Amino acid sequence: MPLNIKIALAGEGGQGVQSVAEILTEAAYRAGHQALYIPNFGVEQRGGVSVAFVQVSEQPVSAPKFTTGDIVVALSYRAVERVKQYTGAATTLVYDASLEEEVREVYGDQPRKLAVPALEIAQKEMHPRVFNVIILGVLVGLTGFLKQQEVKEALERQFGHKFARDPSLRDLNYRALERGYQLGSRRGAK
Amino acid sequence: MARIAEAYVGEYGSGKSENAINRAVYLRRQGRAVALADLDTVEPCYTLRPLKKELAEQGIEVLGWETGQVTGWGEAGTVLHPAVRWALRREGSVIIDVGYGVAGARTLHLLEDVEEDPDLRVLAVINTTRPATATVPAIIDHVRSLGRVDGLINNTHLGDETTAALVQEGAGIVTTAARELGLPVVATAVVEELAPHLGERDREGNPVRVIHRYMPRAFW
Amino acid sequence: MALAAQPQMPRVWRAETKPHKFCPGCGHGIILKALGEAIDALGIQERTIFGCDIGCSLLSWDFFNLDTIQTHHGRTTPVLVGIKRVRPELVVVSYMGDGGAYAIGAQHLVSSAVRNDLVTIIVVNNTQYGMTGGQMAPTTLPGQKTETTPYGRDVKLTGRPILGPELVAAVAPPGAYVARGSIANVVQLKNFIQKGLLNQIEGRGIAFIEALSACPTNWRTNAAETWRFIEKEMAAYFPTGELRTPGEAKNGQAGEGTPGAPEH
Amino acid sequence: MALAAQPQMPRVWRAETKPHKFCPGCGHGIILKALGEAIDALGIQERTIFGCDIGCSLLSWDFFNLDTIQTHHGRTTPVLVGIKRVRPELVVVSYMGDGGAYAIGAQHLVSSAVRNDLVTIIVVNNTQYGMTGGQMAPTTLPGQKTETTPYGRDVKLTGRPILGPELVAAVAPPGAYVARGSIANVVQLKNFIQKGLLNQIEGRGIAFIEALSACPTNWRTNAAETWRFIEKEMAAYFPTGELRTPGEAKNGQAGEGTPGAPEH
Amino acid sequence: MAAKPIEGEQRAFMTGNEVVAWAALAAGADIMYGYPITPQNEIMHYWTRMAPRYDRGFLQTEDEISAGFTTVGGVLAGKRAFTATAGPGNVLMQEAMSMAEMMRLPTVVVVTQRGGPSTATVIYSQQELNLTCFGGNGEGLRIVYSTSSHQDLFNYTIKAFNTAWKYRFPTFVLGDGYQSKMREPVTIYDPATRGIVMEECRPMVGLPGIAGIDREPAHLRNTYNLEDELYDRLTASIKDYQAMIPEVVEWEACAVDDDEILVIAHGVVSRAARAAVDSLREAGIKAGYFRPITLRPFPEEALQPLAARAQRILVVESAHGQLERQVRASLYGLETPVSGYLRPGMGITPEEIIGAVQQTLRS
Amino acid sequence: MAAKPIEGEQRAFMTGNEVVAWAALAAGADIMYGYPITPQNEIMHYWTRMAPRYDRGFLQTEDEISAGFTTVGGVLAGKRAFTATAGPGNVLMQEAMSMAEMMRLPTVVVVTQRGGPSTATVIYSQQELNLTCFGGNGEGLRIVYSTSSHQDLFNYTIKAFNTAWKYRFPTFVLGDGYQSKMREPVTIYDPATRGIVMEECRPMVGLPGIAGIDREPAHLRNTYNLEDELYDRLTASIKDYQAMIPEVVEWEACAVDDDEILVIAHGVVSRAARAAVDSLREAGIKAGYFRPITLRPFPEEALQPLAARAQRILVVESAHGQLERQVRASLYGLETPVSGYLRPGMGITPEEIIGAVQQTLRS
Amino acid sequence: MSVAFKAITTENGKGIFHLFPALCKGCGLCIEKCPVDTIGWAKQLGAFGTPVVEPGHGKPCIACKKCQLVCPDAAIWIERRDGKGRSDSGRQPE
Amino acid sequence: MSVAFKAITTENGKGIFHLFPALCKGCGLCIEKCPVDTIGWAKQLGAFGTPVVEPGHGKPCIACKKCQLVCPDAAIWIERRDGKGRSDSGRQPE
Ligand SMILES: Cc1ncc(C[n+]2csc(CCOP(=O)(O)OP(=O)(O)O)c2C)c(N)n1
Ligand SMILES: Cc1ncc(C[n+]2csc(CCOP(=O)(O)OP(=O)(O)O)c2C)c(N)n1
Ligand code: SF4
Ligand code: SF4
Ligand code: SF4
Ligand code: SF4
Ligand code: SF4
Ligand code: SF4
Ligand SMILES: [Mg+2]
Ligand SMILES: [Mg+2]
Repeated sequence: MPLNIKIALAGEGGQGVQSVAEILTEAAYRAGHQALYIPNFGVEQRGGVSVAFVQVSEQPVSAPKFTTGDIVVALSYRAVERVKQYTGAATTLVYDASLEEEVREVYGDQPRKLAVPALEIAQKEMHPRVFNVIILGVLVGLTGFLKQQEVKEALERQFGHKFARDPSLRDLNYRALERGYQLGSRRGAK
Repeated sequence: MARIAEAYVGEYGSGKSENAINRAVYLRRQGRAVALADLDTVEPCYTLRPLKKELAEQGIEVLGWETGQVTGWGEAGTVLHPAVRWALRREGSVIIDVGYGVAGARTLHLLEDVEEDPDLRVLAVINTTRPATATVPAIIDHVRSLGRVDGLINNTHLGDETTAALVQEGAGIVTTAARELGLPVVATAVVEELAPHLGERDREGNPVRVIHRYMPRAFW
Repeated sequence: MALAAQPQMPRVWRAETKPHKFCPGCGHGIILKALGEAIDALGIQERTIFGCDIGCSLLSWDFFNLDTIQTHHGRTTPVLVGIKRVRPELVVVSYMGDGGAYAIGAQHLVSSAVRNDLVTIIVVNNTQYGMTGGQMAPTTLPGQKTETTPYGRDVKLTGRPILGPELVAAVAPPGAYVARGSIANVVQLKNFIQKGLLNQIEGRGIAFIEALSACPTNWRTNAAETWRFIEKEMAAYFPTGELRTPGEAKNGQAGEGTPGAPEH
Repeated sequence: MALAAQPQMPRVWRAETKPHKFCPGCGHGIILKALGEAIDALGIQERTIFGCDIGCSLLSWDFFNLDTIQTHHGRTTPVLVGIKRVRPELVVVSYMGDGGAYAIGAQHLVSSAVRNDLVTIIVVNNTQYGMTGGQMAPTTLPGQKTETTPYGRDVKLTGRPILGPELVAAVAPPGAYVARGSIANVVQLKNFIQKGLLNQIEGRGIAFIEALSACPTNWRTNAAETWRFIEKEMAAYFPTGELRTPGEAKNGQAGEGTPGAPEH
Repeated sequence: MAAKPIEGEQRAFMTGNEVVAWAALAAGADIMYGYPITPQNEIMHYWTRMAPRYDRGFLQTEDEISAGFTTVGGVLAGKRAFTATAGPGNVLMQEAMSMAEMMRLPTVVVVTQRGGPSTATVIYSQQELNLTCFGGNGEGLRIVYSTSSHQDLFNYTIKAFNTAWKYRFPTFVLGDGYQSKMREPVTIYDPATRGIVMEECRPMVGLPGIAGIDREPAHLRNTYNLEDELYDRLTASIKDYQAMIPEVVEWEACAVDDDEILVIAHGVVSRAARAAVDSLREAGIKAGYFRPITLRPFPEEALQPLAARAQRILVVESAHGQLERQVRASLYGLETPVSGYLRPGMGITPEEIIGAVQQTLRS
Repeated sequence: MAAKPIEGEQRAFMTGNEVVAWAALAAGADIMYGYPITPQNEIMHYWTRMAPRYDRGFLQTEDEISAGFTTVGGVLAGKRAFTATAGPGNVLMQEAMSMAEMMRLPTVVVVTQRGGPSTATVIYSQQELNLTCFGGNGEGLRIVYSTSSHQDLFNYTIKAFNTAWKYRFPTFVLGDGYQSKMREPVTIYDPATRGIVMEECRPMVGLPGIAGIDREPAHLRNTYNLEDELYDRLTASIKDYQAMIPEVVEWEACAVDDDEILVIAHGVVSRAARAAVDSLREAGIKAGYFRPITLRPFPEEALQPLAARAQRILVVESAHGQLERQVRASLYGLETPVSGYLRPGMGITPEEIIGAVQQTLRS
Repeated sequence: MSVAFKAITTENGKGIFHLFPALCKGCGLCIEKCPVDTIGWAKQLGAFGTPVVEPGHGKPCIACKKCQLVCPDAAIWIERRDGKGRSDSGRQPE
Repeated sequence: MSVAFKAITTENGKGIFHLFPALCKGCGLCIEKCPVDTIGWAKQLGAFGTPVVEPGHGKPCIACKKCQLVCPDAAIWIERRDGKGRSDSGRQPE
């Protein structure tokens, strides 16, 4: 089947949802795919849930937004509720493991789910800042259309100037990406 | 022939212009030299201007701009033609169409010599079908608000729907008001079609002036 | 006809369009004479753009031998600011009535003053809306009758006459030139306008000149009353003189530091 | 839960919509707390109408237990003036940002000041356009970087920070109340707002209060930098205090005669 | 309140602008907000003279933006408020009217069309049809009455207040400079004597009781966060608009039983069209006449069968095809050839229309 | 002048707003005037970052009225000036654009549509079609390009300057919030490398020589005294506009040889329409696709034969019938049934269009 | 210059009073401003059918040029009889 | 009142520090304004996933209420341990 994947990501303003979407799409574009990314932006962004729509395909992408995603990512309590409208029977729901309870409440027994302990890993093993890079890794692993190297290059383009100032950051980000990749590809391999 | 100098004042839409034009034409037909001055400073381009050519052809000197002459009548243009200011200094008779406005007859103040001119008469045109001048007290209030007024003209009409009875009824109201104001009713104005029904004088004994309608043409 | 006497019109006046179309005794003619003489004195005819508003100022659309643009009611300053930003070598003159300046165009006046735009603005204060037949303006005097204040301007309901130059002086930065002149003092008025043009030419900042003017037509005044209204009634509310001249420091205005947002 | 501790929100705050939608550390919350306390203190909840603009002020559209109308960018004052003219018993509060007040709505501000409209206007000065992501405002400090002044505000091209209260004070008639407060002095700010409401209630005239506020989101500041920016950088340009209190005479303003046009 | 401005009925002779001022008084309008502009000025001049006598309000604003938004404030406060404007003023009025359209506010605006675009002329045109029907960034959820005579101006100014307050869409009375300045007889009346009950004006803010204690606060907004929220809001309004159409739509037709050519015109031009059709009939030419009175909603259901029956349609207007575009869109599906006699900013006489009809029949 | 912003061609991945800023730079735009509004903000943000490097100007004005009139000033002075706006800002922009329409000024405005009416949403819609095509008190003598992709945004922003300066009608690039905010690949280029010659910008004021001595002064006005003067002025402009149409009008069509149902959409929705038509064809349903690129002038001559051949027409738009009304008016005389899939302010996906087509064929 | 205006020239006191009847609108502003009240209405009519002005109605002209200064229509030019009048700015006779 | 907020209550120095985690957005404005620097970040997360604040990081609280005053979210209520804290305006506990 030709590649045609739709991903919706949602989280609180500071969780880096839009960065993940941007890095993912740009990497896909550079890898030769058709790619389109659009953030949702409302008036009440202040305090609102931030949503990103990513589409990667072999064909030119037709509409900027979609009604049902192949993968839907919820990274906060409110995001769980917010992304329900993009979740269909065939959708894989990815969420932080800390949200297990809310997910059960809102989605009941949604067949396709992937809980990722990203928050815990970030806080305990790495740094709260790389929470979203772990999620990025999960998506790369889960979808399988990008090579890790391609994503690393995308990270370089995005954060290179910061890595240059503090090389330990590069290592931290690469580790986060790797951890996420493993969490995602384990499931993606199913 | 004695020089005639008359200024027509009154409410917006009372028929000042129509009476002024007819008076000018009447005097012109008597062989007088007549100047008709457009003193409407508030909304001038809808009054005499479109008729200027036609009146000029009758030999009436219309003092006032033609709409096409001043850019800015794009924006209403209250621009006063200098000749209007000096209308009273002209040779021959002068008829002045005083526009409406808060100043009422005070607009006359724009005319040089207005205080000194011995011949000038300021005539208030009253149409009793207009709500603000429909009753005797209303007319009295209105005329007093105008400032200087030397006489009234009963111009009661309803356009195409005017009847002789309506004009006569108006004559009664205007004449009563005039009596209280201590002013003469100079005339009752009536359109030519109805003139035969009134004759020389209205039922109050006021002289009748026959009006030919010029104004509607101002629009088409 | 070598030495026959000719009118002493400013050289920049366009004789072909004279006599102009303003009413007899209208102050616009006097102000435009002062402006013309100032342009002559500075020798800037070749690079001056004249902009006029909607209001009686529009009657000056063919007044000068200057490239002229007649704009919308209250919008002359933005049009000229637009020109000035791309052609800084030009001298732009924004000419308008008190309605255009202080009512519908007040946001442009305030903003050009704040930006210190290099324009010379001349506002003709005739205490009402001349062109539309004499309605209330922000400058109408208390108790003055106009078509929309038929019983006299009621200060309680509609406020008191706006002080335009004072307004501009309150927000314009150093470098601004702000003055109020009057057709009752033409020499001073011309001087103010000339200084205002110079302020622009020398790149110091905005120049704003209000000119007390006459509208005998809507005031219904004869010559003697016209002068009295300007010199007595109007002068009581609108003091003439220079409010801001470049170089002078401004109260409550901090120094020229550039703190900016904190850097990280 | 009889005596459990509850937040000391002003009574007029609508608890159901709290936490409100403003960013962490946003000054709007502090100003609306001061406003709420002033309304509580005056006991006018039943007759107060709150109007908010487009800009971050719109996030207060469901903030109070007050009838509230969220209007267009810069248009809150006209809407409330429209209400006040037909329902003078109501107390109307016009709440907006510096962009709404001093840029797109400047003509309304100037005109309401001139008319001495009975409204209480509160302008939140956060030195930029918060809601649209941090562009330059008329209040942006010299050298301050914003999205539309990426290299810092260049005073030469875009002017210096506007002094709003000074502008209003220059044109408002006697009876006006004009002040500038700051979230760095909440007690004073509340006091100014309360006096501003009282000025309207007592029918003396317009009340205009500018409040220096914080926008940590667009300033990209942490708490310490936020306070420093308000208390140091902003305070250097925007002096706090009362500029006009009713009763005080105004310079250059003639007496209350009603000369009007000459009578004959 | 002070005495009634009009007792019973009265036949009167006046200009169109005065008619509007009297109609607003008779309708019980509480306040006029406005900014001077020709050719509507005398509406304001008359209103300012009469309002104090009848305890009505007036506010001259700083521009038409403010005139629009203060009018919005007046109706929010539960008062019958209106404004009047023209040309460039009508352009500026659209910002407030788009807010009224979104929030369903019963504003009333009298438009006296002048030449366009830009300043153009202060005299006359029918060029503000697009602007008045569809101005702003919305979907034209408005009611627009196009008047052709002083009697219309009086009747529809009163009706505009009722339609606005009943259905809660911004309502416009579309006149023109000729009607404003013309003088003709009109019957002015107290609506009550004709059995017209003025719609009650309920306030939207400043309601009785303490908000949040005695009642929910009125929290009114025009801003939405998500596409769906807006869509739901608009869908509800569009549904209301559609439901209102049969009750509000108005038109006039004559000589349409056997007509070979149907002349369509609105506003003051419809008078000339009517006269032309009468003359043509006398001359044995089978002409018919149709005049939409509501331009929004447009009387398409009424027009369709008449248009289908005719062999030709001639749209006559003092604009470059603004009515014609509306006619074509409304009649889509028919094959009757449509042509236009289009004279932007020019008055149109019966003789011209007769000529245009003859020309059309010849072609 | 400083170095060229783009040398040759370059493939890039960016947001639509950045594309517009790059296109304006590449077109040699001299200055942007504007007032912030979502969703066009980043056009300004990018422009302000890049302009100083290439010696271009920027002025943030006090409101959109001023943005429009300063843009008018810029073009009068002979400079390639533009502005960008949306929603309520577009409403306010109309006053200056009506002056440009009257005086034939080559202003360029980029519109990034958001929800309407009023503030509505800052996100997306196609509800500013009426406003952009016919806003103001004039006759819609404007050129409006509706873009559907980043490549379009780049191409038509450049083209807008050329069309404006060549034909001297105000020109608009009509995008939307989705296009503004989404990222997709685009080829940006120096127009010269594609053989595109930028139209010369001649000043209308500030001409060389002393006015009245070396040459006649430029005395420019938009005010006329008489109906006839205005009529003559407009007639000349309308004639120029008509003459320009064949040179300017643009559209796109596919699968229209044997289509039973013709899907018409513009802007970003046309992408979904195109995808839907492809899928429908694969499923054996004979669907065709038509996209007007110029909404003013509307490609009616191109559309008519295609529409006549089809059995059904479905107009798809994120507005309540603004395109549909234009389609109906343009196709008047045909009998092909037209229906609309109208979703004001909502994005539209290919799946929805497929559903709507099937629904239409079923009905 | 392609336009020329005819003057009515009157010598009075210290001044040579040139009045251009094609320009004078008879507004009277100059009459009110003359310090010696020498200006009054002339018999001659100007371009708009209004009387024009002339010196000689009061004390002799002192050539102060006030009248020239306030005339909105540039209808007056005062030359000093001592010949200093040519120093004005503006158009010179040709 | 239909809405109630949970408090985290800490006694410190002269004050009883009530913090409402559903309201605190972790902006830190209060921390900077405390004259005795007693306020600091708590481990607990608030409604928005940010840390909330608590007293006890510096000198003892002097119950000056500065923190309550500047909190944009009304997330702090300071009671004086001497019982004078109930005199605040605003909502009383119910
Ligand atoms: C948008 C708009 N609103 C209103 C008008 C009508 N109008 C034309 S001139 C004018 C007022 C002129 O007054 P002012 O600016 O004081 O100039 P003056 O005529 O007194 O010199 C008005 C209201 C207009 N042309 N455009
Ligand atoms: C007519 C119009 N122009 C522009 C905008 C876009 N806009 C929304 S809010 C805003 C600026 C807000 O700044 P400010 O008024 O200072 O309030 P803040 O958000 O800073 O509190 C702008 C430009 C709009 N909504 N309407
Ligand atoms: S109306 Fe007044 S301002 Fe206008 S030209 Fe006449 S005198 Fe001058
Ligand atoms: S953007 Fe700034 S002003 Fe707006 S809510 Fe956030 S902090 Fe407050
Ligand atoms: S120059 Fe002076 S003295 Fe002579 S006429 Fe003129 S004003 Fe009078
Ligand atoms: S001031 Fe000029 S126009 Fe007026 S009367 Fe004197 S000379 Fe004539
Ligand atoms: S009350 Fe005062 S001392 Fe106590 S925590 Fe708050 S700010 Fe610090
Ligand atoms: S000021 Fe309020 S919201 Fe901010 S950290 Fe302190 S308690 Fe929390
Ligand atoms: Mg004026
Ligand atoms: Mg701000």
